[in-house]
Amino acid sequence: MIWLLNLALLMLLVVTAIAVVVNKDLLAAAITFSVYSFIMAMLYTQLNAPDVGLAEAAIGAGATTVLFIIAISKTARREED
Amino acid sequence: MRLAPLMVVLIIGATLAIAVAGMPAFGSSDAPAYTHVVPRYLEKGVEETGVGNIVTAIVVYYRGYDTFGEVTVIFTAGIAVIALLGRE
Amino acid sequence: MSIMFHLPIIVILIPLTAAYLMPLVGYKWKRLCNSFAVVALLLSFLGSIALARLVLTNGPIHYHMAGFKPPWGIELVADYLGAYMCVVISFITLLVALYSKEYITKEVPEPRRPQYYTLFLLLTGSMMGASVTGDLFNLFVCFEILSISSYALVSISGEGKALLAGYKYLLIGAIASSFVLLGIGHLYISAGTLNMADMFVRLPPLYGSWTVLAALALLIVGFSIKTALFPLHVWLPDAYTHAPCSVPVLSTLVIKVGAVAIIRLLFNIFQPSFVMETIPMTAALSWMAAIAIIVASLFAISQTDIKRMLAYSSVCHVAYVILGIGIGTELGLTGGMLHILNHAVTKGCLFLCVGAIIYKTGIRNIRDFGGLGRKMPATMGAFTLAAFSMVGIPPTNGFISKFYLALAAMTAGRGELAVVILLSSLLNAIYFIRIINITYFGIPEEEAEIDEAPLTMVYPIMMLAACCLILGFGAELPLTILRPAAQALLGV
Amino acid sequence: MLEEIPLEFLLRHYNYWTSVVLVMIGLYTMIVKKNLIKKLMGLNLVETATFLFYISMGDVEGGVAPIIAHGEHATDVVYINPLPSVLILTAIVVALSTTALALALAIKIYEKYGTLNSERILELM
Amino acid sequence: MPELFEDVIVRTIARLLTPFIQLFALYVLMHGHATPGGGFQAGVIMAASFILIAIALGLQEAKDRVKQKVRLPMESFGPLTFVVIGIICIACGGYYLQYTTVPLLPSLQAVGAILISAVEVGIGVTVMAMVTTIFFSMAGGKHA
Repeated sequence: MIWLLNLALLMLLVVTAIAVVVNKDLLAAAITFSVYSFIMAMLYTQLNAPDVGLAEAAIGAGATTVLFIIAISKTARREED
Repeated sequence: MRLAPLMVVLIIGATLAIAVAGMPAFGSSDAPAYTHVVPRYLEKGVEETGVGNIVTAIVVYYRGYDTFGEVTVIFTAGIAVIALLGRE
Repeated sequence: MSIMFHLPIIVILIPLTAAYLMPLVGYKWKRLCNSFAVVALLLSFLGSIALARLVLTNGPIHYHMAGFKPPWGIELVADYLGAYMCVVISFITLLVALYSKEYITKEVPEPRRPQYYTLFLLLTGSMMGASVTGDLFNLFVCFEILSISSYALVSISGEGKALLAGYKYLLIGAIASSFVLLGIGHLYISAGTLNMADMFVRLPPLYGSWTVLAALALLIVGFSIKTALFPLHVWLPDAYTHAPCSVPVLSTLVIKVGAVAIIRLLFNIFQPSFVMETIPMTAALSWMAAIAIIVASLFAISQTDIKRMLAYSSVCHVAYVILGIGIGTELGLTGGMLHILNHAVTKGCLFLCVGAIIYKTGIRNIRDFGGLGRKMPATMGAFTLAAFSMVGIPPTNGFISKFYLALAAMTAGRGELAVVILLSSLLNAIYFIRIINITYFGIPEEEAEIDEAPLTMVYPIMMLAACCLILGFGAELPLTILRPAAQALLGV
Repeated sequence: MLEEIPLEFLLRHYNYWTSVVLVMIGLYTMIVKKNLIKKLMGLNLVETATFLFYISMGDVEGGVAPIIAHGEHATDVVYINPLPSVLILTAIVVALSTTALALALAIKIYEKYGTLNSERILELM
Repeated sequence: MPELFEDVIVRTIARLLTPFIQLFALYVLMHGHATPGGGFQAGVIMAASFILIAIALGLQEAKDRVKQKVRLPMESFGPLTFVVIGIICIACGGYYLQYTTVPLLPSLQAVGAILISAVEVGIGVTVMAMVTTIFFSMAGGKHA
């Protein structure tokens, strides 16, 4: 049954990726990106790579998102057309 | 103009998709990626390095030079950010 | 094991270690930064020469990192090409470091100078590392260090346009890195190894696989972006135009390292017979290069900004190197690799001259160069000599490599490529002669008090100009190492 | 060659397909979106998709993480391939470094031009 | 930007949480031999604790905890560890980074384990210092 979980995570991954792309609010996009990274970390752990999962959770969901948020707070929050 | 980026993306996607067709099945244990270099790490890793986590063993010992490069990458990035924004 | 055996790693470690110490040096003694960098690069240059001599007498050195045999550990392969690249890189960077002492006082704000030298040394070390590595993933890591440091160096002046050029370079370069990483993954999944020599042996049975072909395509595209091969060169003109003049000189080395990566990919990872006969990869590359040479030359003619013109000229001349690879004979490869050195020296000299001009006068538009020939005789003399070399007028070094390439094209039965080389020389002549004409015979609009640039700037320029002549008369010197290099690559 | 591939074979590669889709989404974002930070997010999507590709390649059916306690190599256990994990640990650092530098550049660009829309900046130049 | 929260709950929880995060970072660092983790992940988690302080208690507070004077040598520490250990290995007759050639203890394995730990600590220190510095540089007010 583990492949079902895997498949569900992959679906969710694509959905969050699209959410990151279409969201005009950059702050929301950054938070969604953090969710995306977190799903990715879960997927890595589920694929038996816990080291990479830990690293992705700390970096993708943590450090990268913090840097994104800092940068957005220093610049414009909304994406202009 | 809107068509050009779509074409680029589709071409690259097609390249990657064709590549997938030639790959060994997902999770198979007789793929060359698993049978050529890796067995030594798994069998002798603990004996040769004294580290139980094989990933750590490879990171700091077998491929220690890559890790040296990796630390250099983050060092470079930090210096680059300081060069652009100044220290605090 | 004698210390000589460890030279491949020592040569890389010297600039890198200096880079790690540089922030501390810069914190305590700001004035010493330049001397520190120069000393480190001098040591590295001496080491590279020793390495090249060693390789010439004893053959390629295989250095097993951490003592593990190749498929398991990382291997450094200081072969003829790698040793040659180390010498070229350390020589040019040494001169640029000397030159930077005065030059960056105008271009880089005071508190950022330690960072400038740190990035400079990191760039040097990683370029050498990329030249001598025998492991595909390690090549990627070295490429990342050199890319990240060049993104930062391009925008280090902190001016708006420089920042944008750096951002553009970063996005395009990062995409290239992703392609390279994907390509490495595809090769790994097929062959099960990351070592180049091991792949060379293990790939042939898999040549029919779609995965391997896609990997080849991804890697070629990725490295072509890093090399700025014509349709993928878009990042280069902006980056060269807005960066301080010492950076494009380093960057000409960066794109050459990209060309070396293509050489490694085609001849050290794949078998030469495969890329030449089974799939017409080298033929395709030679046609791409031919188009690039012509189009980039035409672009260069239409520029008025001297730096942008030289940037397009770089696109044109890196295509010569690719053309040599594309011809794929021993002569062609020799010519292409010889052009790596010759173009680095010549273009380095031109950019440093332009830097001196901008340092003294702030002029960037070619039309305002009138009368500079009399006011800055040493700089403009060197500029003229280097321009002749660019065009390929005999006794200069540019003639030698163009001659080799044309000869290779003729003997390989590709006369049309020889025509392309000849045509591009004419186009080169158009835009360089125009500048020389203005500088010596043009009349300045206003008589400004301009004198020669400082000695620390003129000296490297004169060195490089002298090298243009020395390498023209003494082309045998680099050829002693390049002939065995070409033979080794083709497996003759 | 392509038409001989059975449907089941395609389904067995779903991890790879997802990574291909993510690469395409990311690339499309990078090319089409005008906002510099959005482009960077697209770049991050491409990079993580590459990581997913590597980690999927390392997995082995019925395998466990390659952690061997107290030096006892159990014979009946299948370990997964540790090498892709190692490579990706390095690549993650590279991605973080690139992102950090790009964001620093973006902050500086915003200070100079007051916008991050690439077309608007080109007008201002 | 970070001094958004003057809320007492946020401040207290951040104060309480920080030591535990740092402890966890040390655990990840030291147990990288037997469990998932290692210098790199530990460094980022450690940096995260300082980022948390900066966000909850203000940038100045975080800067006081890791002063620039301390961070400066830490940034170069990791790569220099590699260089120094590598050169020691060369001096002892091995290849670069061949840890087991250093004849310090009777058992070469033990030396290898010690040196591997040293390298991990080096990686962790540099990553921590660099991520913190990048954060401070970006978050710190006016840029020159």
